[in-house]
Amino acid sequence: MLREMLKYALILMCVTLAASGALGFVNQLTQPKIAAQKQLELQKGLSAVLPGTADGIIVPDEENAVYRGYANQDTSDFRGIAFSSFAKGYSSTIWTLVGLDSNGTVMKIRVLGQQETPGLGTKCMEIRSGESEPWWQAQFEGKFAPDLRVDKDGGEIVSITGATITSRAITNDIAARSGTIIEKLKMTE
Amino acid sequence: MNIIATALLDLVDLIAGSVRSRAFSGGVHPEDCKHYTEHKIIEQCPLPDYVIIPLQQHIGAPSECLVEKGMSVKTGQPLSKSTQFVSVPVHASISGRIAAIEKRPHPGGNQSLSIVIENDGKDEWFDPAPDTPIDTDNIDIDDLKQRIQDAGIAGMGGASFPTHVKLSPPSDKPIDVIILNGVECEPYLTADHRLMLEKTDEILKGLHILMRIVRAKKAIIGIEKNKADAIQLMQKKTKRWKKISVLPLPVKYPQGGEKQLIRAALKRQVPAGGLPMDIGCIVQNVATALAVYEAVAFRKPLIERIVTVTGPGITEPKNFRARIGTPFHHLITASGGYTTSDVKIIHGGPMMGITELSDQVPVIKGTSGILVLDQSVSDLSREQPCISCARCVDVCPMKLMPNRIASFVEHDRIDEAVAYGLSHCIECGSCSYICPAKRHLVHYIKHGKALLVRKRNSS
Amino acid sequence: MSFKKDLIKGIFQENPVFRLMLGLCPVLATSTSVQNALGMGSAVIFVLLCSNIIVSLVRNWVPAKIRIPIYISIIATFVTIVDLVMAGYLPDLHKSLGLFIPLIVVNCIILGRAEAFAGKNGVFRSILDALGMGIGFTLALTIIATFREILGNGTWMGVPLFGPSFEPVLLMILSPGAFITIGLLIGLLNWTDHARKIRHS
Amino acid sequence: MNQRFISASPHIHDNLNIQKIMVTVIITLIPAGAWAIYLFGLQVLWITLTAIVSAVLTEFVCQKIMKRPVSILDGSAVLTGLLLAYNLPPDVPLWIPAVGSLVAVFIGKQIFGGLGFNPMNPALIGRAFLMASWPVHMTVFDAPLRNNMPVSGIDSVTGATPLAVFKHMREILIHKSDLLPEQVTQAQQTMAELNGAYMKLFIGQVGGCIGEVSALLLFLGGCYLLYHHIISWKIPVAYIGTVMILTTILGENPLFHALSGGLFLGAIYMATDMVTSPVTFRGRLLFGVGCGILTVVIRFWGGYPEGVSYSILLMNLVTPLLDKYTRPKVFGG
Repeated sequence: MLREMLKYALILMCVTLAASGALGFVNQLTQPKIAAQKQLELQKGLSAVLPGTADGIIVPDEENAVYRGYANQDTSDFRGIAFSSFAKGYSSTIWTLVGLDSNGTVMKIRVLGQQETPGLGTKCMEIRSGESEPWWQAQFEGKFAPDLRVDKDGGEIVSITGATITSRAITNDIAARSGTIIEKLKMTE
Repeated sequence: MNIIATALLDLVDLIAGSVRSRAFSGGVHPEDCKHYTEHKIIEQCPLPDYVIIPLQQHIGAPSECLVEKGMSVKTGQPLSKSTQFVSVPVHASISGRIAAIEKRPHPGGNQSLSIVIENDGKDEWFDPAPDTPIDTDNIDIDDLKQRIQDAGIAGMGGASFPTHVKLSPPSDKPIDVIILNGVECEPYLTADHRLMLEKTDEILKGLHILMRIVRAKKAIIGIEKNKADAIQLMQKKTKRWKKISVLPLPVKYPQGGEKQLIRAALKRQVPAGGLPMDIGCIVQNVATALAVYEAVAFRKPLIERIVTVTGPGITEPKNFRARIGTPFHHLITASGGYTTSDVKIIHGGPMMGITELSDQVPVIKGTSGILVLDQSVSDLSREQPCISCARCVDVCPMKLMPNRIASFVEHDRIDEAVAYGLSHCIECGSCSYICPAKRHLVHYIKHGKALLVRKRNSS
Repeated sequence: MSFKKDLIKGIFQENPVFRLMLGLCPVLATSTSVQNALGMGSAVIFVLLCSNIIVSLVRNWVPAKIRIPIYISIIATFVTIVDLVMAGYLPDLHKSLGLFIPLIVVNCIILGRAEAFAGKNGVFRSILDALGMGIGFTLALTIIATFREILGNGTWMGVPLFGPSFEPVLLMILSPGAFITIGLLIGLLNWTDHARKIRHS
Repeated sequence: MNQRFISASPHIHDNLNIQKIMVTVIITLIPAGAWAIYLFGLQVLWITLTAIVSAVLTEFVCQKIMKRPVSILDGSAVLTGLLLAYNLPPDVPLWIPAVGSLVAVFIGKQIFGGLGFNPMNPALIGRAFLMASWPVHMTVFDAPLRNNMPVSGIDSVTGATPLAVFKHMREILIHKSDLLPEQVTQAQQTMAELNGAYMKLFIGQVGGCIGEVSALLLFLGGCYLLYHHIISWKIPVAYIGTVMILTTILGENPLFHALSGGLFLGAIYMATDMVTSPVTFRGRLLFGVGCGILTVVIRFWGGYPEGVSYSILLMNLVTPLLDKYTRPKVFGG
């Protein structure tokens, strides 16, 4: 009885060992690639929401959980900050990168990840033919971030027809987060 | 939660129940079509050339044949004797020679052993009736019951249950009320109606005998309101009897159903699967009361009854006093024959009656009418799928769900059909009548009952 | 006992989706577009193939009492490999399939085949079985995805089929659309089968 | 030739049949449609006709393909088309009723075996399909109204039915503290106006789906059906009653809720659909109560402003259970 149990344990151990060995190997191979992909995606998003930093650099400010963007390598020409917003949408958490200039005005936003209702909520990423940017995200440009509201709440952001929840979620989350970030940065500076 | 909901719903039922009139719940209102014959006085039907008397005309054990082919018999002579309690004998309804004892078509369907008597035209009586009625008050109760059984009396409303059995409840079930059924809720039929008008006194005397037998404290005569003349007459004649009351009932089918009538008359419910005697009453048809009176007071066996011959397929609809065993075609000829060649012949009323393949079948003790329909009334439309409109559930006087039971039977799921109350169905036909999809619900249910019997027998 | 039958049965008469009703969860989730369907299909084919091979190789050393945990470990390993490789080299596909790749582990088709076939047969037949089942799964997924993508998005393999005035049937992209499509397809198959049987008899 | 007819008893039948039921229901629905034509214009007529023609055609084609007897004359397909059209906004493009009827009859009914076998109300299946597929067409009410909008708050918001406005205002009032005081005052005013608009709601001078606007005409139609025993009172009374009681408990105006959002159309014409509603006395009461509860839940806490169609669809699914557990006690049992 005991012998048999030991035998089973041993066999299972061998199998799991072999499996973990194989996984470790594959992980070794793919890890850098995956990390690079993630970095690339973030980088793309960051340079999109912080225009003017394309040739400059973006420095993570870990203390405030934001990125600072500069136009030049020597970090003298401060352009703005970028931060991630995670809004609770209709059916998913929506990850948006937001770029703010030093006055707290939105430069650009980019929705990077969402699993909203196809055809409704996903319209927040829709790029109309002949345009280069998602039309819905474009309307955030140049507006003072903490005051952002969708039209149904008396604001200026036109909500997506049939997807008020998605629109409101993104808008409110950006407004709320930018408020605290602006407060914080004023204190630190 | 569940308990509260059930309690609330029961309360609703209760309120609805107390508001409800003297009627059972459900039921249908078919056109009564009684105008064909309701004012026609009962005529004596001329005696036929031969009569066919099935040995089995009642519910219960068959009776034992006493005669042989070739024998001569007289009117009223017993042709069989009952060897068991739940059984009644049959009697010769004319005098003549026994031409055959063989299987003949029975109006209830199938073939049945029958005695065929050729008429000798004399109509000689085996035991001629006394000129004056016998004083029944002096006859002892057991003797009365024996006379009723010997006279071959079985319920004449259609079910044909031996009357003496109904009158012998076990001692732990005392009977306090007798309900006399003069409802006649089947459309077209007027036999009981005419009888109540023309034989009022005899019926009441019969009722008196019945009450004496079971020691009933009171009697109620239930009559549907569409027979206003009968109600008036009965009320007039019973005025001096405190024990007997006449109860006019709303016109609704099946008001004459035993359990429905009891509900309307007494507000008592016969327990499911039980008998009226369980709640202290028995129901007898008016024609049975008359037969009882004649059997006791004139020693006259049950050899004739009132038959309504009616319907759009009959040239001259009539109410007949006809001998048992008279072939249908004889009665139909006596009513002027068919109006058309394509007809549907029905034994009984249009709601519960059985279609006959041939007009050679005889009148039996339970034949209240012969209905002949022509094409205009014969409904032969196609069955459509059930749309669960709930009409059958609403009208079912037994509060069953005919749609479900029928569909269970259709799919051979007899156990579920039984769980839904298959055996409680009284086959009144209200569900099939009302069904907008023209589904043959009662037919399925009857079929299901047959399947159930077969299943129980085989197991 | 023909090898051809081992391969073909998974595609038609024992199609895992339409006939065995296995793996319906990933079918619902990943049949929104033909690309997703093909991606999911290839991932399943890979995992199924590898797990069938390994299981049929080790089948004689695996004690019956602990075969399920061993099969699961084998399958999970390959699923994780697919997940990692896809994340590294096909990031876009990984993004849209992301959540469903790890779920392949519990996809009944794979454990089902290991249990019903690979655990009892040799390597070569197991390979054929895995290929047949995998192709059958992919085929079913692609057929469903074709309906859903064309109706629900107006595209096929990402190529717009109708003009801009086409208004896609959103429901088809949502999960009810998958239920309706699968139901109708299975109904259609059963119906034609039934009709054929009636014709034969 | 002499013929003998043979059939099982009973030998006489009520002269009501399926076709007559359907035709009666259709006729009683016509006034509400006529009112919608007067209110929104002639396109309402085209939408209705499209829906009916599409439903009948689909039924015909399905029955031909499935080799069933063709029963388009029984009127059930016409009724499905009509009810579907009555559940559409008055300004949808004509392909919407066409597709909706196709889905309603094909997926909602014929797939399951045709009339009598569908588990859910076909017209509502069609509507749910359209609602999920083209929510923008189905939720935007842009049709101009004859005599214009009666309530000021309503025309300030695009494409709104009274209930949609109600839902929005209610949200504002719930989140009072986050909002500007003038917004709140305005919302309160609009609410008051909504609650005072009984007559307009009752007669039907508001925006909404084609068939739902005039509670009065639907009510009259329902009375006719009740009088002729085509429908029974249990479901509509339990349904509307439950909605009124619950809204009262929730502190809202019960009359406003009873008169708006197609409740009359749903309670009188769709919840009473014979095939998909229970047959027992208690079953029908419970069905109505269930519809009422679900409607209120959806209206107050759900994603849609109204809730009649989804509540009926959900309750359709429990109909077999309701029938099973509310079986009447056998007479004497």
